[in-house]
Amino acid sequence: MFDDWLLHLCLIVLAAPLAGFCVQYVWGRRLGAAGAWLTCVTMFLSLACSVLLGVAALSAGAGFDVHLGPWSWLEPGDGAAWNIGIRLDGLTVVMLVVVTLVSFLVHVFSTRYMEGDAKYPLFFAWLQMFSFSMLVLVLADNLLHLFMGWELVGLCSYKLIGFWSEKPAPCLAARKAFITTRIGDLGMMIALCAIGTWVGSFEFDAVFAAAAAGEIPDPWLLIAGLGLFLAAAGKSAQLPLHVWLPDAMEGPTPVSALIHAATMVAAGVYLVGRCAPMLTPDVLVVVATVGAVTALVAGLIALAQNDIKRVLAYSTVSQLGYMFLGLGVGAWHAGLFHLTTHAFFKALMFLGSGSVIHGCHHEQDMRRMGGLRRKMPITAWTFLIGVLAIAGVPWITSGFFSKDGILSGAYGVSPVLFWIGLGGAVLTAFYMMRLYVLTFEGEPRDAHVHDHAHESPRAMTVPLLILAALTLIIGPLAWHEILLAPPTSVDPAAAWGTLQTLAQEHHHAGVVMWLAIAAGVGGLALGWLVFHIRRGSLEALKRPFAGLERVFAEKFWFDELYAAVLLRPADALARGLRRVDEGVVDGLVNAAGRSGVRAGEASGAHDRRVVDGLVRLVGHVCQGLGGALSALQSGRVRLYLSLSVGLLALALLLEHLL
Amino acid sequence: MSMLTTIVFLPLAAMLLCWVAPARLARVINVVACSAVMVLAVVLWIQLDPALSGYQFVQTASWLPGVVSEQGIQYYVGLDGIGLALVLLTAFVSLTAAIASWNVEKQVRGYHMMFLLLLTGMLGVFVALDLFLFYVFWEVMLLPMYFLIGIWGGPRRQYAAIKFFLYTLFGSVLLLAGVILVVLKTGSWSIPEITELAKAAVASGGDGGILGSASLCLAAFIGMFIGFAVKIPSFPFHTWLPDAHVEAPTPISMILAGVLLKMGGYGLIRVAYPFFPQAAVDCGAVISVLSAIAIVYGAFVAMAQTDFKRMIAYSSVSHMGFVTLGLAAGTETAINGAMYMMLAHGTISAMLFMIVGVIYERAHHREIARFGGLAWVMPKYFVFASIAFFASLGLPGGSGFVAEITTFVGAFDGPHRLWAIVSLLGVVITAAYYLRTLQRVYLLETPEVYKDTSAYPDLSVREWVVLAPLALVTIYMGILPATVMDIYKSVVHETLVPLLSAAGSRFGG
Amino acid sequence: MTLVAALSIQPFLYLSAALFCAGLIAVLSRRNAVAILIGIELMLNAANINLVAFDRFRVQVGDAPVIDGQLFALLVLAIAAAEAAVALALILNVFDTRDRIDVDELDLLKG
Amino acid sequence: MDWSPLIPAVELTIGILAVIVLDLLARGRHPWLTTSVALLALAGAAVSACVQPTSGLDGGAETLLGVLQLDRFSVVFTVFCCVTGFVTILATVRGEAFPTPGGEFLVLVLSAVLGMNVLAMSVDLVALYLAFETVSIAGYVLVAMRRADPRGNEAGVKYVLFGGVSSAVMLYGLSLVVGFAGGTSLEALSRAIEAGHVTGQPLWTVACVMVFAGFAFKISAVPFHFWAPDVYAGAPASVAGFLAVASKAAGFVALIRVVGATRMGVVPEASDPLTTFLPDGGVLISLIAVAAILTMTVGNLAALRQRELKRLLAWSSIAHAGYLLLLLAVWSEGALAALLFYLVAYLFMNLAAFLIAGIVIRERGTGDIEALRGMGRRNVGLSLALAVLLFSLTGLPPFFGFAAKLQLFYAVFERGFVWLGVIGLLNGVVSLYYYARVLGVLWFQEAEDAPVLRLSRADALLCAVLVVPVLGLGLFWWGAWDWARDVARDLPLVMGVR
Repeated sequence: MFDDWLLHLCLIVLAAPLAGFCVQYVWGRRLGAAGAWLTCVTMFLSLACSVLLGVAALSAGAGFDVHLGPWSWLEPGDGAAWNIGIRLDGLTVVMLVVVTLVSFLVHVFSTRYMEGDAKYPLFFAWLQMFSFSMLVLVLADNLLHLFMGWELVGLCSYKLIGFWSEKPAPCLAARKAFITTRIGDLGMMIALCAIGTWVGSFEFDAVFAAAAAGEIPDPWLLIAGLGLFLAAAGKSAQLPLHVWLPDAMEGPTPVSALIHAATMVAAGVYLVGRCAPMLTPDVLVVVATVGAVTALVAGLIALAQNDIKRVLAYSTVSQLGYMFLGLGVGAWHAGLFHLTTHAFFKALMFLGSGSVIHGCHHEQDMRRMGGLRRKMPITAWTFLIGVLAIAGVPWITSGFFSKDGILSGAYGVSPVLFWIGLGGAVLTAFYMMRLYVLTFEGEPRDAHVHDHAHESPRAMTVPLLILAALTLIIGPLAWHEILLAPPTSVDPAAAWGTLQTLAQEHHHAGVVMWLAIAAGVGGLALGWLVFHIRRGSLEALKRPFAGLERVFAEKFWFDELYAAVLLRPADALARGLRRVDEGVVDGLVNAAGRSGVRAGEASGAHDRRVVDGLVRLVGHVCQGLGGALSALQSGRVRLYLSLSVGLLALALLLEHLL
Repeated sequence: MSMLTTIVFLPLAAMLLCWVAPARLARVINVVACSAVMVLAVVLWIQLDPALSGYQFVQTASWLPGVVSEQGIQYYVGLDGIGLALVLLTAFVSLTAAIASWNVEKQVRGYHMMFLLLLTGMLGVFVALDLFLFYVFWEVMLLPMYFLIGIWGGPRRQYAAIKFFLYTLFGSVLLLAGVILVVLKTGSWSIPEITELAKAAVASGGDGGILGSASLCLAAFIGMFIGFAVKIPSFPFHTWLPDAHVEAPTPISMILAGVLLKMGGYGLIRVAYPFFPQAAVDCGAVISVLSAIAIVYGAFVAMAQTDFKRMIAYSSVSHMGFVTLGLAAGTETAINGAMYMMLAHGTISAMLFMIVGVIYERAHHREIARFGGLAWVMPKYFVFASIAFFASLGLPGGSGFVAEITTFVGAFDGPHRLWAIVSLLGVVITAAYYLRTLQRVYLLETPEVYKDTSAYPDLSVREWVVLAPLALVTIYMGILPATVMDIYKSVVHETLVPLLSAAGSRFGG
Repeated sequence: MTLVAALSIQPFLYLSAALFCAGLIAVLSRRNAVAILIGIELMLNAANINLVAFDRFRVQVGDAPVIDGQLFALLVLAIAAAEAAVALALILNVFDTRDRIDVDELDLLKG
Repeated sequence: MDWSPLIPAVELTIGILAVIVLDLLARGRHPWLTTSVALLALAGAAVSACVQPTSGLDGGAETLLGVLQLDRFSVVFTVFCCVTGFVTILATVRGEAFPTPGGEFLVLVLSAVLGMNVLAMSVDLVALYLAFETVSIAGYVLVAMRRADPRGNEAGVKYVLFGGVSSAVMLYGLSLVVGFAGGTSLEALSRAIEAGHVTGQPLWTVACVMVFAGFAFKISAVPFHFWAPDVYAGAPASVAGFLAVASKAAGFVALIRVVGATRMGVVPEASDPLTTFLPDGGVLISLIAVAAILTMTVGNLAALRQRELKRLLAWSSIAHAGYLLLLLAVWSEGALAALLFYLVAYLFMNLAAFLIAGIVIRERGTGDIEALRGMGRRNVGLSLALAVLLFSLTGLPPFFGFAAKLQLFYAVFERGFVWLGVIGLLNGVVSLYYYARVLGVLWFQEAEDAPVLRLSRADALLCAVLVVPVLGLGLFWWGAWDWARDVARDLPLVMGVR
């Protein structure tokens, strides 16, 4: 009974956006603005249902873990059963709410933001498709099912990044995003193969059980874990696959907010969180390390960016790094909680930046902004809240709770990671303050931009306000024991031993917390000082770091590196192979062509290329011999006779010898 | 007269009808005949009991008694799941191709007669259970293909036609050699009988196989494998494919990619593997390597193509690599995946070639570099194009995904894990070249040339009618794969897998 | 005991072989069609010598002398004549059109 | 003593005389008269050959004076040659050869057939040689029939010189054989070999090789094939067809008899198929095997480059001789049956092909392949017929050629000579190339100027009569094959022994 309820709710959650997609895709042009609002309605519908599910989860109390289905999807043989099914537990519910909520707000925001765009209906269609795919991913109760959603969100992200694909930049960005994540997906496929081979079912619990029981032979469990993390790193833009996310900012800002800040990029974190039970300690070490390093590196790069959206993008990368750090060090809870909080405040900031860009007529360069607070107060204040949250200002912002949790987890486990994380925290606060100041404070640096700037319409500001509010209030939810309760099968001890429990105690007390606070506030203060009060002498301050700044501005030359190491070689290889294919061993062929008598006119040009490569060689030899033979056929009867008799004598000789 | 005989010879009858009917009716007759075949195929689908692994709708008639054996060569047709799946594919693709041929102008009557003859040949191959009958249909199908490419093809059609013919005949004679050996030693022409013998041979534990000597079996298997590999076409016998495709008219390319290539895979599944399980298992490693090469290499070469149609032709090489990969692995999952890949690729590639045809008709060239921004001029066309592209690069929701994942998991399970992993690379490269093509042809600024909508109208009704069903089936196969896989699953499970696993286990795979 | 009886068969065979080779050489070396014909005749007659010789020296089976060897030789002569006649006719025919009979010039047909 | 075996021969002789006389009386005024008499004679010969009782199955077939043996084998070949002669005459009357074939032409065809008839029956070296030469000499003249045509004359001279030499070589070989056999009859030879007179005799090798030379010439096998392309090209198409079919068949008959007599025919089956290449059955057999491979390969390769229809067919007929020799090399009952079967297929395919070539030459005035350009659009029927023939010659189903090839290679594999078989099969691929090229010109190349061929009703009829069996027997060849096997069963693999 209860399950049926849940099932119906889930189905609505899924069906609403799908329906929205179909309607928009087919009749979008005719519906126009109405269509856009319709999609908002469908999103709201699934939001409502998600909330109901959340309520249900809360009311169900601790250990809420419902499986709907499974429904058989394919039985590929060897007794394997590949099902699709829905799994509802704390994690799922939270993800559901986050996804639908942010998605809904972004829909509303976009109704005005995208106004006047030629492909207005398509935009909403794909937003809907994305929401659907993301929900499929979140609701999945097995890896294969999840993988389908995983790939589909990839498609939507491709479509939406490349929404303005008349221009080259979005096209390239979209392609880059798709292929980079696809590389990550190889890992996922290997994991799937391994699981399919030794488990036969992709259902999470079955897999975890098998992993625990050691049914997956030794290297492959590790490989599968790493594969999963590779996929996650691809989606969540972790080193070394982070390169696509900043470029993805070529897409419309709402897309960046929804997909490339709040939800899709978090899918990687979700995946690792979901599969934590099957990750061996070694894998967790890798996860934590990669996360920490990414957090730091991305932060450094963010320092030197001037495009408002790129700064946010890099901050996203680094925050995702924090989440992985959290998961890696076994602060599972904190990591996923950071996912949640980050979803809100980063969506907030992206939409805010969108509002700014909208207000400034698609100006994205911070150096040409400044003093916008007076022009667009709501945007500015809400944005500031976001900044404070990401910096982790204590007690009032949600960011504080989650980040603090992660850091303390790290502290409990490995000082090195902890200090890296802390450094990252300082950076975060610093460059976010830089961003805020450059955009909203000080006096306008570009009169033109400033004069035409205006506060955005209500449809855009309201979502900002809602997100700001959420950013502030969900902090106390931090240690709710039902939502985000670690899956029963996770045994943190397995990962990092007893230290982990230590981390649990330490989470919001003692030195770690004060260090974290110091990092956040200090970073903010420093940023304010440098970019606001002492901005006159900014250049002077910068000068000693010129070299470093270049490095950061050039993003550590990752793109250049890949171009040199992967892309160009691949292209060259492709062209080479093509040449090989069109004339395998052409040298040989030509040699044969030369040695053999040239093909007769009758046989025409194509004779010389009867078939390709070696086969063509055969053709040549045949032609050559044929030519030789008909050359023997000189018409001289005496020659014939001599040949015949000679051959006969030869035959005799051979007969005699053999 | 049994269903099968009807379905096979109905096109032939239609062909004769074409001969006498006025030329302008030819295309109508063709479409009607193909629809009839489609209907019959569906009826077969409904009537065939998937639970039974044996042959159904069997019809035998004495044909050439006493040749070699007492019973001699028979007219012996029957259908099991595997055959049915491919018959359905054939009927479906042929129907779409027939509709696509609606606007053929040159020598209309001859064209449609050849088309129908081809259809008979293809259907015949999939239902024939007598080796001789099988071979006859196998070759008969070459003749119309030769003319269809040679007469209605592009500028270098004669070269392409002869090349196609030579290559395939080269394969066929090796196949024939194998067939003769088999018939010689077993004294039977009937495929099921020989399969039983092979079962017995494996069960008996001797390593002689049906030819009584392992080495002879190996030789025969290699001969047959090459024979079929040429058709598939698997590396390194693939070079006929690009030329044949580029020169062939669009509908014929659709059939070529959609059905003819499948006959190679079918031959392996129906003849080569069941007859020589031991040899097949022993060759597994080599075949896996070749398949991995085909997948990765084909993808790379496709990436470097400048001609739209050539690109797609090479993508076929790459995708058909999965078929041999799955077969080489020999696990049930892998073989099911391979089969599924044949069906998926059949529909997707037919769609892709139609998509090329659509733009070629308008632009009269296929240079990828010279296109651009077509999406803004022909949005509906773009929709189908992207469906086909993404389905082909294995995105969930398209049939390609199911095929790939199943094959991968199965092949990974098999003895040649490494090569399964290597061929995974193909997935990324495939994505790369498809997206690149998508961008260069459909996205970015539209060059002035393509802006005038009179020369570049969106899809015509004919093109709609061709593309829409293909797209629907592709998506359907992606969302509800079980319904399709159930058609042939039991056959694979009960005939092929036991043989291979028995053969594999005896020598530790 | 006739003279022949005293001889062994070898000399005849050597003679015929020599004759045959002579004919062959003539055939291969001469460009004149008629000369070639003569060569052929030599070869045929070499064969005849063999036939007769074998016939003569064969161990008699039974009492009735079997003379098919000689018969053969006679027929060969006849055939050789016929062949020569036809050949000469044809050669003449060519001679009409082009008044040489050098076989090396006959190369309309080749390739 | 039963003279009935001679009835066909007698009929043919009467026919010859009748034609001569009539020709003298009518002075070529009523060509149809002489022609019909000749046709009548051929038909009569064929019929009476069929009806006359044959000995055979009971082993030691009865012979006429120990010289001629009548068994179904010889009957079959008599009929075979009569049919060929029949078609040849018809084809020539309507073909490109000459305005009206004079009586002499008919006489020559008839005497050639007469020779073949005797050849088919002869089990004695004398008779064999006689018949052999009769066929050859008639052929020489037939080739040079068109006295005005320099190419024809040249072909004639080449043919006669080449033929003369090879028959001389053969005769020398035969004389040695006679020496070994101590008699001219094949029985004697067979007995001598049985007694082991020849074992380890170098001279015997010489003899075999030389005898083979003569046959190689007749069946145009390497290395005595050189004459064929030139002669076929020079001769009228119909005559070329006659030589390609009838006299080649005759050569094979004789060869079969001789090989049978030399008792080395019993070829041991290859024990390990994958390592055995050549059959091991003594001098003659290994000679034949090698010659077979060389012949088919040389024929096919040389054909690749031909630009003239008749030359192309000439080379292809050489290649087919190679396939047939393959059967002699493996020498089994199945092989003989297959040989018979293949010859029948070969008869239809080649006669028809040469007929069409003749028509094209008559209409277009040139035998160049390019002359076919655009025919596919205009003479659909004829082009289809040609397509069928060429596919059949390639050995593609569902045509007769395939059935024949199947049986042929089956026989080869049956004896375990896999490699010989594979080489043969691959040769088929090579051959496809030139046949397909002809079809390419025929169908794929447009020619606006090319006029339609004028095709008389008789041409069409003759074509149809020859092509229909190629189609029909392609799918239902069981009867023919069964019959071939019966006939072959009559023929002792080893003379005298069953």
